[in-house]
Amino acid sequence: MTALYLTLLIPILGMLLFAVIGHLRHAGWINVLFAATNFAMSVWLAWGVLDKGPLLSPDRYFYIDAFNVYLVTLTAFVGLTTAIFSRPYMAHEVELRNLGRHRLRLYHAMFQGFMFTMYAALTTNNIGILWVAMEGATLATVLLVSLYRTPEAVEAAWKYFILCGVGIAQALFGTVLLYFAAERVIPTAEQALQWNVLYSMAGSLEPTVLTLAYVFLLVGYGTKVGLVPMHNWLPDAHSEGPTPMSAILSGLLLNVALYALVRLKMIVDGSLKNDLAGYLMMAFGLLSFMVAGLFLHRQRDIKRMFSYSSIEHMGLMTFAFGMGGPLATFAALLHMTVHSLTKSAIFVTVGHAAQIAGTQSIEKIRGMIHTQPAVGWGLLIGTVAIAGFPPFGVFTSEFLVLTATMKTWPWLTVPLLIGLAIAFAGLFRHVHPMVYGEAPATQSPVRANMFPVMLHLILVLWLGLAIPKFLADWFSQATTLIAGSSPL
Amino acid sequence: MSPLFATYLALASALLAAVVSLGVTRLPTLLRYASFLLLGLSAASAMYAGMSVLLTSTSVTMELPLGLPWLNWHLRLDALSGFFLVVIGVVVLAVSLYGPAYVRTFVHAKAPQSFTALSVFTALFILGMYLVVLADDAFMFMVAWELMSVASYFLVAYQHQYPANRRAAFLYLLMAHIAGVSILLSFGVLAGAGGGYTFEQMRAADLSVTWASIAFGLAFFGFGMKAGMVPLHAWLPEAHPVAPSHISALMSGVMLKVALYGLIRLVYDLLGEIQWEWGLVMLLVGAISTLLGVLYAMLSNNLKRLLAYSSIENVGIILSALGLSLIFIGNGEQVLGVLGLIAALYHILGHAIFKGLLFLGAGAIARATHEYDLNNMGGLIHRMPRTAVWMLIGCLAIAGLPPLTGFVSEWLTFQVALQAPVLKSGVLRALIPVTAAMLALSAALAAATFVKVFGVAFLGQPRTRNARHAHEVPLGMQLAMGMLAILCVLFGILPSTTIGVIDAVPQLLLETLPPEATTAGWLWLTPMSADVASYSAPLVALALVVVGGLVYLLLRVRAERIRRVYPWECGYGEVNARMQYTATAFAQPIQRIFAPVWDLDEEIVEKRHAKQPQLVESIRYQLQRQDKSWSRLYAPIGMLVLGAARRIGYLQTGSIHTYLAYSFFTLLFLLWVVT
Amino acid sequence: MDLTQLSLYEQAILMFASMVLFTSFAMLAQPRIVPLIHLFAWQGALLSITTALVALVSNHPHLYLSAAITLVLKAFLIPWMLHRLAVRLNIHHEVEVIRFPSLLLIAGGALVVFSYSVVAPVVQLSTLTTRNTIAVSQAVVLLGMLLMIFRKKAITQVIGFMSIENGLFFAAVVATYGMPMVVELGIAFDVLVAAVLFGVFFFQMRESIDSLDVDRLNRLRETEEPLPPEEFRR
Amino acid sequence: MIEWGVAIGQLLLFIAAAPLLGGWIKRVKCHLQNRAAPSLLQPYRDLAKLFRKHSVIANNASWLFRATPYIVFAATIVTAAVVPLLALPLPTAAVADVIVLAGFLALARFFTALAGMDIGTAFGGMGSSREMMIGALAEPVLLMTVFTVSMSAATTNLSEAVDFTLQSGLVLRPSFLFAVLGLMMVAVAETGRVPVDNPATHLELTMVHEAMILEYSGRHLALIEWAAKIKLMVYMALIVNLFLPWGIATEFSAASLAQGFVVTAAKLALLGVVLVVWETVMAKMRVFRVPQYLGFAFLLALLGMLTHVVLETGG
Repeated sequence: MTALYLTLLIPILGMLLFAVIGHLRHAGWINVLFAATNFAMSVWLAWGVLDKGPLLSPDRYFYIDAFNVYLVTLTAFVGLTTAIFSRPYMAHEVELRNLGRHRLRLYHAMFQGFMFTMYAALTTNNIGILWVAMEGATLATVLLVSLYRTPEAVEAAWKYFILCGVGIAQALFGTVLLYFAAERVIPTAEQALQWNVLYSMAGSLEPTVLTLAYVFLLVGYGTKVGLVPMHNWLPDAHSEGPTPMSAILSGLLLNVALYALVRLKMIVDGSLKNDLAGYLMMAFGLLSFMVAGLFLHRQRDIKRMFSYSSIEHMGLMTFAFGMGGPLATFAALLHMTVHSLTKSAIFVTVGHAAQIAGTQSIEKIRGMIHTQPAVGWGLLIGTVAIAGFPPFGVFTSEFLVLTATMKTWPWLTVPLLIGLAIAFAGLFRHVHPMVYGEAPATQSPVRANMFPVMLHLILVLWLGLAIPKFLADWFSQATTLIAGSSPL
Repeated sequence: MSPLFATYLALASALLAAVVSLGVTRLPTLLRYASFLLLGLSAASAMYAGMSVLLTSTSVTMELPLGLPWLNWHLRLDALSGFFLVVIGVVVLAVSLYGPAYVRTFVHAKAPQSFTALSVFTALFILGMYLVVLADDAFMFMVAWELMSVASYFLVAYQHQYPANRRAAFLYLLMAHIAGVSILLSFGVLAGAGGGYTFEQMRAADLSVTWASIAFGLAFFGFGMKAGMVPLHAWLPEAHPVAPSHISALMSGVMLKVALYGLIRLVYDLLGEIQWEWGLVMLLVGAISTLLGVLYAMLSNNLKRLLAYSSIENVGIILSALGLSLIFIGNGEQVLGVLGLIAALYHILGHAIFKGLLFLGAGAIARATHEYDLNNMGGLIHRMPRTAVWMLIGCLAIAGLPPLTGFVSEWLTFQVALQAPVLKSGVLRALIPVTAAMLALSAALAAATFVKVFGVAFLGQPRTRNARHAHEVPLGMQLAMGMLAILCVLFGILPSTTIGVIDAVPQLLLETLPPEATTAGWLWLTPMSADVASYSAPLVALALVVVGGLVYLLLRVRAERIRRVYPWECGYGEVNARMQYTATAFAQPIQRIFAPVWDLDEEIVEKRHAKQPQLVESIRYQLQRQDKSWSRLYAPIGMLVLGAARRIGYLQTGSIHTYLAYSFFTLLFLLWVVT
Repeated sequence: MDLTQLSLYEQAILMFASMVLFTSFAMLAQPRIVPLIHLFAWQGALLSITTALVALVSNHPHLYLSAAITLVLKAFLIPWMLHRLAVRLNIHHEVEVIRFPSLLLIAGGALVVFSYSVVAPVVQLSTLTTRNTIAVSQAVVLLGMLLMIFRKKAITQVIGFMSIENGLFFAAVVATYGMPMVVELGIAFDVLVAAVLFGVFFFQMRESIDSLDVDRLNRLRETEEPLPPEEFRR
Repeated sequence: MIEWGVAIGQLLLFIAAAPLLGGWIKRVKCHLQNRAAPSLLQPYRDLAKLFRKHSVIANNASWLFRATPYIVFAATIVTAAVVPLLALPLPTAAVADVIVLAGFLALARFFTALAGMDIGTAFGGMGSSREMMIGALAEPVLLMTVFTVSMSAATTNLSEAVDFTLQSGLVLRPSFLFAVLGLMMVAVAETGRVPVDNPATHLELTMVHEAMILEYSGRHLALIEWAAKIKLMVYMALIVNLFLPWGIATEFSAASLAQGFVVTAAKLALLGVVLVVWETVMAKMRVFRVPQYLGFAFLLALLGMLTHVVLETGG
């Protein structure tokens, strides 16, 4: 319990503290410190939950089970490594783009604020608060996206703000409808928004209302997941914001949005007793998967390209969750993990690469391996990993998704296969020249901190070779929670 | 030493080689030798393990605590994987002899590539191949398979300062990825039916013919793409030449075979009931690959590219043999099926050896002359005599000439094909001999091709300074080539003994032994029975040597010493290097006969004399050839994808109103759908 | 049901609800900035009155509180902020051209019908006297989106956004007599922060693209030709 | 044991008689073209003279150039050893069947072509290139024709195959008709006779075989020439004994051997005459007409095989 409250409190403290001292020279270190303690807390929390099983806070505002506790830990971990990376990176950015130090105050404060909103969204038991937290995540990051104040940055931020705001508003309408359906069967108004109550009562909720509600929720949270055709904000926001931001947006925010979607799908499924929700998710997932794959081919901005790859992978997860079934769900959970690890690692590397080349334009980045081998290899290996080559974990999850599809929807494997090939080609035809070949003289090495990258990639490698026991149990508990049974 | 221990030793030392190589930049010389020593060790133990299971025809299974939580890595060492372990081991052993001297050129290279990458990924590549043949569940198989692909991709991209190499690497990885996915799906079908990923469960599965055929189709596509069958071969002639030569030897000599291993394992072992239609498909594709492969090879002037194309040809031969075997099995002629399988296995072994030899030879030439283009070589037999001998043996073997190893498998294949009359279906009976004729044609063309290779590279006069100043390569490299060359001869002369070992494989897969292939003793090879066909390689070889020797001695008795003079030059000055036939010229008749096979762009530029236009001052002849699969198949697909990418761009108009409209109408659409 | 059987208060609720809907339409058609802001303020005011009436009818005391919050936030604070911004950014005299206003209004009408048809099954379930207004609230949401889609100025988009919020709040009130208080507060807080942020953005936009015309925000488009396909050529 | 003896004897006879056959063909040809004919033994004299002469080779000739004649000669003799000439059964036929025979012919061709390229003159390269082209097109035809026979005889062992034709008596096989025609055309191409090549000419642009061995002299040349004659005889013996084996000795009594000798000699002589007629009426064709020629042969062989499958074994 204390662990939970600490997990939520620390970032708030951090936010407030940084609002005052965020501009100091050592703020970066302090940020790392906060992230580290937070990670420790989350591990403690996870330990407790794994030990004693699901945990419902006395005031019933928080509910922790296997599904969200592992996301909390993942979030804390990626937050930590990103903080480690962002310290030297932002320092370099400050002198490179001569941002004022007060920007760093904003940056650090918002970093912590963002972490808070995500912890809140993950741990809350109240779908109303879930919505508030999701909206809060948007508000926390929108100023970071426009941190550089360039026209593009402002434009990206504005689109991010408006599109996500409108989208999330739909989600609120969905929530209202859900509440409307719930309060007719659940006596007290307070409980009518509590997930565990709703989940247990799901059977008696009114299907027609929930269908409507689900449509609004899907469009709403789907916007934040970045599902085509509500994805348009995503590449802009990812490519124009500071790289650590892109790393946590891609690695965490999308996960959290998908988490919300899955939580609500569980309720809707319980009520509808048919697979409508699943089918919708599969359709959106597949569409996003294919479209993003094609978009990869036409990119000129490296961060933009990788954000499209994020869309692609979120599409795959959505597809897998929609397909349901233990195997697919297990695969989707695993994919969540490996994707956020790999993708954040890639964004870290990309940040360094962009600093080395002094630009994000793909045509101008050349021969990274030559200029700075560590970064070059990092980018290459990261891309190999995200493209789904073993022995990296992404392969494992894609393997499971594909075989699960083969079992239940044999013919859908064809578009999946084509999509994988197209996306792969799109990714590599851009990464290849950036990594290989002769480097232009303009590129000069920077002080890169590749520790987070190596850490992430090693973890992903580990997951690809063998999923450790405790993690496996963890996943299987979560799978049992979502899909009823687990492949283990 | 138990086979199990030997296997682990092989894997461990390969892995260790990779680890050791990480530090290679610190102390290059030592670790270079160390890593190649470890590779040699792994090769030796792999061969030991393979031989021991082949001879005892037992099978060992093991599990590693890796993989999925509910599915450890299952390894299985049986006759089939044992055979392939031997095949891999032979070439790897040669490479580990060859490597230290060869890669020295890369250590101090100014080029951007890092020597560490080369040694690490070489070791991983080899490790991957071991694991593929040992895998006993789909997941581990795929992991090992892709490990092999990715490692070799890094090796292809190794000298990435050349755009051609980057292009090749990209193409290779892309096609490897597609192949991998399609194989994965084929396993998916089997797993779906068998209820699990282990090969045990897949064997147990009983598929409907339709699903089995789908699985076969997917696997054939995937493995075939990796094995380089036409028209899925585009990556091969790009990727194999640009890798360092010892890697090319591994890729062409072994990796393609590993792909064929996958095919054999899946079709003969996992897929259950064999349909003869599969065999027919395989036979036709194989025959076409054979012919086109050798024709493309004939017209290539880059030595390594030529060798790569000839690999396509040989894969075609192997596929044809497998196809025949499947056809006969599908028609209930188990025995003939076994013979076809043996022919295929024999060619797999043989091709691994002589293609490895030839690539190593090409590497030796490259090291001595820095040339890959045949037209820049010539007269090397004088500069590098021993390499010349080994290469000559390699050329003879790959041309399928008796009494070397290439001929044996060809002979067996023909013998099987000649049994066509036992089949019921008239179509097959008519078709098989025709494909046999195609094989014969390709064999003859292969001979022509390798006359071109040896003749242009080693004979005649040096065409460039580099060729003139070539030097014999160091001992290690010669040892490697010599070893393989001697094996070419041995396997050519002792087919019965070899088959006696190999037939543990059909015994495992089909529970049938070849009837009396080896009954007549080591001297005689009688596939069906003595009066149907027999071939005694030892005697033939003996006769050749004896007759030749006798004649030589007879003439030596009263022969004066030979006088050496200038060659006859028709009265124009001295014979110079530019007078001799070039590789292009040599291939020209064939090119004219089979012109439709290529996209040819031929032009003759005449420069007239300024004052008297009837005088031709100079004539330049230019020829661009590329195989048709590009313009017909690959370019269109690529354009299709890019066209789609161009159109899709209009989703991202940049106008926020449009974006809002998207989500607005999505919402309305969904609401309309659900109500 | 029949209007006549309802109590006067309930009739009043329906009346005000219809007026909220009307303000949305009016906003859709209002080309000038300051009147638009005023309309938005009116919508907020009407909303809070409706909420108060609902509280009265269904004696949910906590609704009074949310009514008060709405009044402060939507009717005074946010409109005042917007107005001040408009003045400081010196756009309060601007008039934006609306293409095909009549079509726009017709589309709005169609939306009302559509949303009615969509929520019809839901309405059947409800026993609340205010149930028919659910359709109205959804219509307000959709009209807000329509406004955002068709209007060019950043500030109008903000107003559209806010009116969507109004619609949502309205839905919460009429469908379920309001969400739990915590949620209400959270939402209100978000809305407030959003409004502040919008203000910040106006200045950022002004300094980066010196205009508040969102059509100028089109640098990040991808309609140009993709990179040449070097891999696929030989 | 005795059959091995007979085999050896037959082989020696083969080697010895080959030049005689060559002489016979030349003589008949001269008569046909009313020229003064050389004696039948002229080829022997030529060979003897060549063996006696110095052999002179180019400066840059490699060991391969000198080894080639021996290899070619040996390979050709191995082929000669497996073709039934006088008597059946022929034990050596079991050592190497007809596919091996083709293989050894290819081996000989391979080395000849290499030797042609060894010196690095234009002629050598030209000759090798053309020879390999012709060989590449001829070999499949050869194999297909013999496949046709061995499919009917269900064996690739030549002695067995001949025995089969002998046993089955006079059967009119359409496949055999096509096969024999195809084989004859191939024989003409492979042994470098008109219209594909002209052994008698040294006109640079037309020669193929002669171009390759242009640099040879003395004993090396002698060996190659002799090998060429043996090769011609191998083909002719193949044709006569595979398709009309009647008269060949089936047991090893002196009488039947003598009869076999006479009959075979007669058959070969007759075939020689046919060849001469063919060569006289045909004109040497351009190199790039040769593919059509061989293509036609291929067609015949294919027809032979198909007729066998379709008409003779029944569908």
